[in-house]
Order: sequence, then structure tokens, then C-alpha cells
Amino acid sequence: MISTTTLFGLSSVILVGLGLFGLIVNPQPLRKILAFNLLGSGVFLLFGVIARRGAGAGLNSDPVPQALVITGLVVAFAATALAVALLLRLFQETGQAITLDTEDPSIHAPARSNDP
Amino acid sequence: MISAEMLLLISFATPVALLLACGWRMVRERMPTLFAFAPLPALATALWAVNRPPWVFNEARLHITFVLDMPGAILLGVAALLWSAAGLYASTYLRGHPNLGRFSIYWLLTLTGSLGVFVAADLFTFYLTFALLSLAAYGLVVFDGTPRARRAGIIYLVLALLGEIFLLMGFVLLASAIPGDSLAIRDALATLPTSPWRDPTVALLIAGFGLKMGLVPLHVWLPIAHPAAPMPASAVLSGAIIKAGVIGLIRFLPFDVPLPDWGVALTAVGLLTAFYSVVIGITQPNPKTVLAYSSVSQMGVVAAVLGMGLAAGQSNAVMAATFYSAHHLLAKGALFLAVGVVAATGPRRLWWVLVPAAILALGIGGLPLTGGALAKLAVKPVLGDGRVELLATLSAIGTTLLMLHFLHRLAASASPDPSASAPIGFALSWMLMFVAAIGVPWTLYGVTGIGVYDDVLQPKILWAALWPILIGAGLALGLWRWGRYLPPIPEGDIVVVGQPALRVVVRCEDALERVEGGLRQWPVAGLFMLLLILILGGVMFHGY
Amino acid sequence: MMQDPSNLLVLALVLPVAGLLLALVVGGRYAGRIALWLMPVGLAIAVMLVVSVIRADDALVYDLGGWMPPLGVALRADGLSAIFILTTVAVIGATGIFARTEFRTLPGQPETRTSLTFWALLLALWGALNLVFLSNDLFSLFVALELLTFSAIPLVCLDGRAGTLAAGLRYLLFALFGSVLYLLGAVLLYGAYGTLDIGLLSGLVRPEPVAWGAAALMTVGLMAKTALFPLHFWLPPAHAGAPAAASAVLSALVIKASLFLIVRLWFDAMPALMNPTAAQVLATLGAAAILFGSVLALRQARLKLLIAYSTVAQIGYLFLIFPLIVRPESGSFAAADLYTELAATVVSTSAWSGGVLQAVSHAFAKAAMFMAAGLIAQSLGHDRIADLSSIGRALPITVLAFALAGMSLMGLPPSGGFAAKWLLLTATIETGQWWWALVILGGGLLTGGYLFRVLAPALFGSRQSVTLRAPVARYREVVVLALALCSVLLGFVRLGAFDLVQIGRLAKAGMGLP
Amino acid sequence: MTLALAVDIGLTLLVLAVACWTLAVRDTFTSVIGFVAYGLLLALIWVRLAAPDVALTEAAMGSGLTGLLLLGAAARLQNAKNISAPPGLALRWVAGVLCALVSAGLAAMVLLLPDPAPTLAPAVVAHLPATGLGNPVTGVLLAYRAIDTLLEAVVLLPALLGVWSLAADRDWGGAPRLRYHRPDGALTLLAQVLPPFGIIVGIYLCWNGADQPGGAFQGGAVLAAMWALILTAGLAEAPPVSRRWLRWLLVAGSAVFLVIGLAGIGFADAFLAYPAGYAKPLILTIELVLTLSIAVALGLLIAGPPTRTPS
Repeated sequence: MISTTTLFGLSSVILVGLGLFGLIVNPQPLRKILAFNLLGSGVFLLFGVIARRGAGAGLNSDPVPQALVITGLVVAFAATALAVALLLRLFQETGQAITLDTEDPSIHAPARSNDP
Repeated sequence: MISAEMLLLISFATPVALLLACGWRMVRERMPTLFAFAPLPALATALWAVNRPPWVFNEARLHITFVLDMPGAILLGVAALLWSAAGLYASTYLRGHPNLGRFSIYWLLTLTGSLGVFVAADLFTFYLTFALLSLAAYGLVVFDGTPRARRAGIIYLVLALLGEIFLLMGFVLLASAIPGDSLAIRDALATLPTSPWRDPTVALLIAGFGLKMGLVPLHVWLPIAHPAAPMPASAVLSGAIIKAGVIGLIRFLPFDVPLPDWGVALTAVGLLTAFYSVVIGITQPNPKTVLAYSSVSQMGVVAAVLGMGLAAGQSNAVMAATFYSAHHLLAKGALFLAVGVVAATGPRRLWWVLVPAAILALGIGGLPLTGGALAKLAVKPVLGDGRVELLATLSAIGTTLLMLHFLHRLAASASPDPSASAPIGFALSWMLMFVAAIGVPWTLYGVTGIGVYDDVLQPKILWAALWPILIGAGLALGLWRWGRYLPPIPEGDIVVVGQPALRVVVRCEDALERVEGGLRQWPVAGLFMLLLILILGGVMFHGY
Repeated sequence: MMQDPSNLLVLALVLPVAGLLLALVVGGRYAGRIALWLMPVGLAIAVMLVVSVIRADDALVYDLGGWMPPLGVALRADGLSAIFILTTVAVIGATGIFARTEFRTLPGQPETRTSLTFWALLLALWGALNLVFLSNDLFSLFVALELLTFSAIPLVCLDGRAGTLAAGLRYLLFALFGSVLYLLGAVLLYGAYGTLDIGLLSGLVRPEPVAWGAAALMTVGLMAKTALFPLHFWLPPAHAGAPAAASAVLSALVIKASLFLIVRLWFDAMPALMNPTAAQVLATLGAAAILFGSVLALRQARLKLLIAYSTVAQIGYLFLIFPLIVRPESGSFAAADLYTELAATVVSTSAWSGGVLQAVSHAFAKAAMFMAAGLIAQSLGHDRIADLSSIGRALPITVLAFALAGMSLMGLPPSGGFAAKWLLLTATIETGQWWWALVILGGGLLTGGYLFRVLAPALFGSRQSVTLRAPVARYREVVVLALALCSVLLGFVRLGAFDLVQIGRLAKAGMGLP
Repeated sequence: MTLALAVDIGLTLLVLAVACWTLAVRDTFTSVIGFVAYGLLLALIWVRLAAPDVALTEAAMGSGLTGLLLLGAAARLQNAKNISAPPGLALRWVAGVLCALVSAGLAAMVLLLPDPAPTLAPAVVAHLPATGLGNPVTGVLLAYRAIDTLLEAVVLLPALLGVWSLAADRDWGGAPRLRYHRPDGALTLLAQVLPPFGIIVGIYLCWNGADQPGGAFQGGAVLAAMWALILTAGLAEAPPVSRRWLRWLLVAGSAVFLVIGLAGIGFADAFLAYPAGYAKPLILTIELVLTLSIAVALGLLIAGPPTRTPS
């Protein structure tokens, strides 16, 4: 009989796979950011499963991974916010939804001085 | 009484101080006038050291070790002499030149390395000075800024770096064989014969130093780079700098333990070089190129001498090769200066340049009573009586032919203005070198105990030196008569194979660039990330 | 407070963080001044740290909050950490002086954008680096890596051009990709061993599937952040597009942080997993990095891109140390005699010292090169390599600094790069892996090639006069020269001083290796 | 099969289905909505994993704040010309296979995790009395691993500075503006009704975090979400980034934490240690200030870079 932790553990692993797939294959930056969040949630879920497996001493779940997941969620949010801000600024600058899959050729063109 | 430490210190402090002074524009503009004096402390050091037991200077904090022994001191002394004379020449040559600051920096850098390499006593110091002279000399080769000089510079640099690579690996192998932390050349030599990496070490060392000496087939850069440099730089390049390879072989090969295979191989390469470069040299119209090929040929003879010594475990080969090289250094340096003097001299005054030049040129072939004859005499015992000796004699014929061809081309390169005469600086330095090239070998020959003067004057020996000259002269007549039928061969001969090789390299680079362009795609990089996870995980799984 | 040298670990961590908070409060007008005042203090702390580690001849450990691992988090400074902390403060300090007037609010003007963000982010970056070098806990290290990423990426896009924004976004997303993989590995380790402390893990990790998986995930995740070939695609545009001062820090330090963690993982956290074949895989990637990075550097039209690709190549050298530390012929370990086998596996210290020296001298050299390129770009208004003829006439100190730094990259004596190359070559001989020697030597030739493309016209160009669009402040040139000289003079550091590298190494301390 | 397990399986399938749909759906806006739903379902899973603190954070941050952020971005990017083509079929297949392989490997590792699982729960419980706290998660966050929490609060600052640094030079000193389009009635209503409750919940979460599920991050996230809602609806303006009080608010949490931590060196012989008997009040102080700072930082992260151009 499959246990709850195994079930959620396996689903977390599938979420990781889905997140990886989306991050690699989807060309739109916003969808990549979304896939990154999916991937991250899969990793956090796995940590939650590990916490649950470590129940003991009167606790239903090991609190250390829980605390770490909370911290991790904040980091992931900050990362998402930074990425979204960059993406929107880039959109504002170029006026089109750029792709990250291939490089902007202008970077290889001689640039104006970087120093003001 | 100045101590040896002080002398040695001043020898290197002088060029370094001048180099630092180049940071100041006022001094930099006047620096060439000081060129002639920069090597003089080193000359004094060499004079101090001649005929004394080896003396070691160790500065442990900076890993700098020097040794003053006979071979090092002799080469240091004659090299300092050439640097001084060429410096005098350069100060006139550069007058009013817009880039003379640049020249000064590279001249002094090369000078420091060139003098240091003769006295370096540990692997680090040797590699440091060797690399310094190799790379700084690039600045001299390309100084003219012409496309020809720049091409020469690239070829020079590629091969010089290749040589550095051979040496670095060889040195690491040497150091790895030394028990403990020592980097002293003496300790390296002591362990080399029993080192587990003996053969690769010796091969790498011969390749690295042979490249600097111009041994075939690693000689290609030399006939291209030496003529491309300005006249005084050509003189030191062909005279002093290639001797870094000679001192390298002297310092790093174990001459008291016979290594027959390597000895024979080195001799064979040396003799091949000696003949090959004569054959190519006689097709060259430019007197400087002819001289460069002659340098290659002469270094071949030195390599043959060292090879015979290595094969038989004869340590007297060291002094013989040193003396031979010292003579070549002076004579070749002088002849390069002569090319410059002749180019500035009209036909009317030409004879007083051409006659001494002829004496020096034929001296390289072994003309009796010249330093060259002494040099040939000095190496004779090492070469023995067999086939090698015969081949060496034949190479003297070749050298004579090559040097007569040089004189021919030299005379043709005189200034078209009949009354032109070389500036006093040119003439003075040339006369100085001429005197040195005649006088110094004679002095050294007796003083250092390489031979006794009485031997030199025996008729049998005089004749033995003379007949190859005569045959060479006969061949030279033939060359003048039928020389035009010789095929034109570019400078650096086999360098032409570099062209298709270069195309292949460029094509490979194109391919790499295309592949990298593909890898810069996000999805591809992402896939590689997953692939690497699987590979690393799999490899670890498989490992147990 | 100073009696206990382990307080230095806390200070090294708190100083930049406090600086960041302070800078944010006082604003752009004083942020730069705060950073510049804190840097000498940081330098003093770093020097004291090095001295303390040498004097203690062991790692300094600090249990934060008085809680011992596995419950708490420990800071730990061994010789390796101390060296990197010192290098970091030196490079960041030089960057600070270099950028002193570039990012500032003029008196009487309202606060400008870069005058706050540049300095605050530089301080955050410094704190993140110190944390990476000090933390002994895999999760704190994750936070440190993220802190590093968040402070590095805005620095890339400081000029706000579309090109650098795109480069920054690619960098950010790929770095996050790497972080998640790293975190996944750490999670698995916690699941298997119930701790995230490196010291405890080193005794617990056994060769088993979960550990292999974790090691693979974490290594690859960190490789992506280090930009090891073929995961390097984000680096050239990001490092080339950033302002010179930022590029210097990014190329010199930021990528080394994740590399440092790989080393920590392999040799400290999971020594039992040290696998010769996996080490060969890493080094093969390193060799490919050297080849591709150098060839691409040869073909760039812009100076900063050339330098960025040179970083890609130089990272490769650092990955060559793995097989030189893990000997190939030592086969599988039986669990029983694991530690004796391990003792035989860890060979001479040459590779360690060589690797560290390579990392440190590259840090100084690359910082100098990016700053020199920045000065050239500033004074010419462009950084096209084809138009750098005779620039040495106009900017002699800058070009000299570039040449000296290049000397170190090429491994010419007496530079730090030479000493590093020497040690690495020695290690290849000692471990009988001559093929890596060929890679090291060939890479040197290629390095010479791409530097030649810059230096030959710069030093030997035929132009008689070069007109500069903007003058270059002398003190900035001097900073660049000082960095380049550091990387050259490292070669004179008595190699024995790099015994410091060995102090407090877990694999050594815990396993009683000679 | 027990009912609980059946519920778990149903929940899992639902989460996986929503996740797949989120990835597969063509329209980005729809995809983000899917992600928000996914986050809420995930919070349920966290409850099932006996991790209410994480469930709260996931709901507030993972689903709420992230959703708000992504929705805003998707709305702005909706009119963008899409010039990016997806990679070729072969590449997608390879990616799919590799992802599946990685997942399979991970699944094997999950199944191979040791039993009984190593855990720090006993250690956490054993030392909890020393901190005076009732919630073990808060104990980990603010005592045992206080450094992570401190750094976490600090990490928000460079991220925020990073977002701010994306402003144009001329916009520096202006205020962030969140309104993407004309707010509709529903949003305004929501923004009028929800915040009073949200703020109470946020403060409660923070205050109660010492003993019950909740804490600074959760409380801060809820407060930030409320603020962001108000800003989005256009009911209030964000303050200009150059305001000194705003900067103080941002750093206050980390600064107080840092100062108390440093005081620990003198009074409790370690950085980030609390003197015996004072642990709980100090932790509560830190949490309170931290909640405020985190709320401001998170809210500003959503609000984006400053601007001066009128709407």
C-alpha cells in the first residue's frame, strides 16, 4: 500500500520533471519564470515529504525542513520579482517579447562606451 | 675590491634601472646613448669570473640563483661585448627615430634576459630569463612595423612560444625527478640520468633549446626573423640570443654520463642542419638572410659537437662548444654590423669594410690564423677521427661557399652613392667588433687552456684548415657562374607548409565557432545540463 | 571580543551586511563613501583571519547562536576560505577605488540611481561572497548563492541597454536553474543523512544512490553558475555588457564562488564519493572550455567580449584540478577500507596549491583586464580590437597593466599564473596523467594567441598619435596596474605559503591523512 | 484504501493535472491563472504534510504574491508581438526524454530514502524550552538557524535594489506605479473589503507565530499582498523610493536583528544567541519589526521600479 509520503514524494519528482521541461523548452521568458516556480515548488514539496517522513518527538513533521522551505519560498519570490522586473524593462526597451533562447546579436556589435 | 655579489648585482641592476628610467620621457628619448654602457658591468663580471672556480649566488627569497662558471662567463663576456658594440651602433641608427622609446624598452628587456640566461643556476631563474629574452626580442623583430616585419614577428612568436612549452614541460619533468624542493640545475642534472622520465625530458629539452638555436626543422623562424629586425637587433639576435639555446644544452644535458642514443640523434640533427642550411642559404639574395642561414648552419655544428660529447660522456665537449659559440657570436655579430655599414658606404670606400668582412666571413669557415680556425681546432678532439669529423670538414667547405656567397651579395648591397660613407657610430662599432672577433678568440684560446698556440702554427694544421677553404672558393666560382639556375626559395624554406596548415586551422576554428554558436541556445544548454546530471550520476553509479 | 579569533568570522560576515543596510539608509550621496571606508576595515579583518588560521594551524569554527550543528549553523574558516576572503576584499577594494567617481551623486544634486545601487549591491555581493567562503551549511550556502546572484545581476544591467538587460535576464534565469538543482541535491542529502552541515556530512555520506544523485545535481547546478563549458552561454554577453567595475568583480570573484562550493562538496562534504571517472568528466569539460573559450576569444571583435571568453577558458583550468587530486587508477572503494583507500587517493598537494593559485591570480589578472578594457573603452569611445592600434602610446600604464595581467593568464614567469601552471603540470606528472599536461600547455599557446591580437597592435601599432575622446584619471590607471602587479607578484609568494591551502581541510583533518 | 489516501491521490492527480495544464496552455495569462490555482492546491498538500506554516507561506507567497506579480506581467506583455518560436520537435522530444530520466532517477532516490528517516525533530523539541517558544518552526527560524532568517531578510534588499535599478536614470526618486490598466469595479471592491481583514490576519500571524503556526514571513506576505492589492486597484500610491522613512522601514528588520545578534556576542557569548530568559521577548521584537520590513520589501518588489512619468 502506497503511503502518503511516497505518493507526494513521487508527485514532487514529477513536478520537478515538468518544471525542467518547461524551463528548457518554452521559449517565452515569462513562461520560463513560471516553469522555474513550478520546478522550485516541486523541490520544496520533496523537502516537505522528507520533513513528514522525519516526524517524531511528538511532532508530525520535522520542523527544520519546514523552516528552510519557508526561507526558500521567500528567495524564490524575490527571484521571480527580479526576473519579472527585468523582463518588463526589457519589453519596455525593445517593444517586443524577446526570446532568451537565442542571443541578441547586438551584444556582439561594437558598443558605445559603457562608462558615462 | 668589489665583491662578486656586487658585480653580479650591478650587471643586472644596470639594465633594469635603465628600463625603469624609461618611464620618464626625458630619459627615454636619450636612452640609446646609454646602450653601449649597459652591458659593461656584465663584461666586468665575466672578466672577474674567467679562470676561477664556479661561484654560486643564491637569493632564496626570490628563488633567484646565479652561477659563474667558465662556459657561462665566456659566453656572458662575449655577449656583453656584442651588446655593447651593437648598442653603440643602435644609438646612431636610432637618432631621431620616432619610435626610439619603444626600441629602448625592448632592447633593454632583451639585454637583461640575454645576459641572465648565461648565469642562471636554477630552473626558475633560467626559465624566467629565457622567456624574457624570447618574448622581448619580438619587440625588436617587429620594430620596423612593415608587413614583412609583422609576418616575421608572428612566425617568430609562435615558434618561440612553442619552444617555451617544450622547455616548461621539460623543466617540470626535471623538477619532478628531484627529491625535495630544490630547483637547482645541478640537482636536476644529477637526477636526470636515473629519472623515470629521462627520455621525454631530454627530448623536450633538445626540442626547446634546438628551436632557439635553429636546428632543422625548427629553424624556420630564424631566417625570417633575424633579417626582418633592424640592423643592430639582427646582430644581437643572430649573435647573442641564439646562444641561449647553446647554454641551455650545455647546462641541462648530462655530459658526464653517456647517453649514446640521444647523443647520436643530436649529432645527426646538428649535421643535417649544418648542410641543409648551406644548401638553402646559397639561394638567398639578401645578405642578412644568408647570414641567418649561416648562423643556423654553425649552430648545427655546435649541436653536433655537443651530441658527440653526450654520446661518449665527454665533458670536454662543453668547453669546445662554448669556445666555438663564442667565436661565432663575435664574428656573426660583426658581420651583421658590416651589412649595415656597407649599405651606408659608397663603392669608393668599400674596400676597408669588405676586406675585414671577408677575413671574418672566411674565418667562420676556418681560415687559418683566424678565431674560426681556433674554434675548429677546439672542437676537433670531440668530433674524433671518424665519419663525423669528415662531415664536419665537409661542412666547413659548405660554410666557406656560403660565406663567399654572402660577401658577393654584401658587395652588391653597397650604397649607390659613390662617396657615401657610414656614420662614425656605425664604423666605430664595426671596427670594435672586428677587433674583438679576431682578438678575443686568440686570447681565450690560450688563457682558458682550450689549446696551446704552438699547435695552431703547425703547417699540417694550417693546411688542414686551408684546403676546405680553397675547395669552397672553387665551388663559389661555380655558384657565381651558374647560380642563376638555382630555384628561388623563400626565406624560412619549409615555412611554406605553414600556409595550408594555417588554412586547416582556420577551418577548425570556424567549425568550433559554429558548434559554440549552437551551444549558446538556451534549450541546448538546458539539455546539456540534464545530460551532465545523468552522466555524472551514471558515472558515479558505474564506479562502484 | 578580539581575544577569540573566531569572532573574525562573524565580523567578516556582518561588516558588508551592515554596510549594505547603512548605505540604503543614508542614500547614494554617502553610499560610496561608506563602502570605501568599510573596505580597509574588511581588509584588516581578512588579514587577521589569515594570520589567525596560520597561527591556529587549524580551521576556525564558529557555532552561530551557540547552536551546534546539525541543529545550528556553523561558520568555518580553513586556509582555503581565508585565502579567498583576502582575495575578495582586495579585488572589491580595488574595484571600489576604480569606481569611486564613476557612480556618485554630485553635491547639491538629487540622489542618482547608480550612486545608490552600485555601492549597495557591491556591498551585498561582498557579504554574499564572504558567506559562501565561510558557511559550513548547505542551505545557508544556497541563500548565499542567491544573495550573490541577486546582487550580481543588477550590476550587469546597470546601463539599462536592451542588450545587457537580455544578458542579465538570461544570466538570472540560468543561475536560478542552477540554484534549484543545487537545492534539490541538498534536500536529498538532508533526506538521507538528516543534516546539512558539511563537517557532519563528510563523515556520513556513503557511496549510495541518493548521495550520487545529490552530488550530480549539486555539481551540475554549480557548474551552471560557474559557466563551465557547455553551460557558459550566459557569461560572455553578461560580463562583456556590464560596466567595467562590475565585470571585474563578476569575472574575478562571482564565478569562483560556485566553483569554491563544488570543491567544498567534492573534497569536504562528500569525500567518500570522490570518483576518478567523474573527475575525468569534469576535467574533460574543463579542457573543452579551454579550447572553445580560447578559440572564441581569438575571434571576437570587441575587447570586452574577448576578455569574457578568456574567462570561459580560464575556468576550464580550474576544473583540471579534479582528476589531479583524485588519482585515476585507484578503483572502487570497499566500504570497510574506505578511509585507507581514500588516503591513497588524495595525492600530493601540488594540484591543490596550483588550483588555488590559478584561481587567485586569475582573479587579480581578470579584474585588471576588465578595468583596463573599461578605461580603453572610456577613452576611445569604443572597444573594437581592430582599432586599438598604438593605444599603448596614449595609455601606457593601462596597456602595461593589461600586458602584465596577460602575462599571468598565459603563465609566463614570474607571474602567479606561471607558478600555478608549474604546480598543475607537476601534479599531472605525479599522477601520471600527461594528457592534462598537453591541455594545460596547449591552452597557454591559445591564450598567447588571443592576447597577441590585442597587445600586438596596442604596443607595436604604426599609428604615431592617438587622440583620446576622454582623458583617463591617473589613479584609476594605477589601481589597474596594482591589480595586475598583484597577479604577477603572486608568483614570488613562496610556494610554501600555499601550505595555507591545506590548513583545516576536512578530508585531511577527519581522516588522518599525512 | 483509506479515505485519507483517496483524498491524497485525488489531490495529487489534480495538482499534477493543473501543473501540466499550466505548462501546456498556449495563452500566458491563462497559464498564470492556472499557476495561482496550482499554488492553492499545493497549500492543501502542505496541510496534508502536517506543515501548516509552509501551507500559509505557500498560499500567501507562492500563490498569492507570485500570482499577482505574474498576472501583472502577463497583462503587460499581452500585447507584445511574439517573435519567439518554440524549439523543434526533435529537441522537445529529447528534452522530454531527459526530463523523464531525471525524474525517474529522482523517484528511485525518493524510494531509496532511508527508513526510519533521519530527523532533527527530537533535537528541536529538546531545545525549544530554552527559547521560550511554542512553535518549533519559529524556533528553527529565529533561534537555531537565525542566520538563515537574517540573510533572508537581507536578500530581499539587493533583490529590491535590483528591481529599482531597472528604472531609467531620470525616473530615480519617483514612485513605483503598479496600475497596469483601468481597474475594474470588482478589483476595487476587493481592494476595499479585503485589506482590513488581511491586515488583521497578517498581524495575528506574526504575533501568534511564536507559539502557533505563523510568523514574520507569513505575516509579512499577507500584509504585502494587501498592500499590493490596494496599489493595483489604484486606491493608494506607493511612496517615492527616495523617501528616507521608506528606507528606514526596509532595513529596520534586518538592522534590529543584526543589532540583537551582535549584542549576543557580549551578553550570550555568541552571535545571534539570546541571553537566557530574554529569548522570547527578543524574538518577538525581531519578528514584529521583521514583519513590517518584509511586508514593505515584498510589496515594493511587486510594485516594480520607480517612475516619474504620469499615467
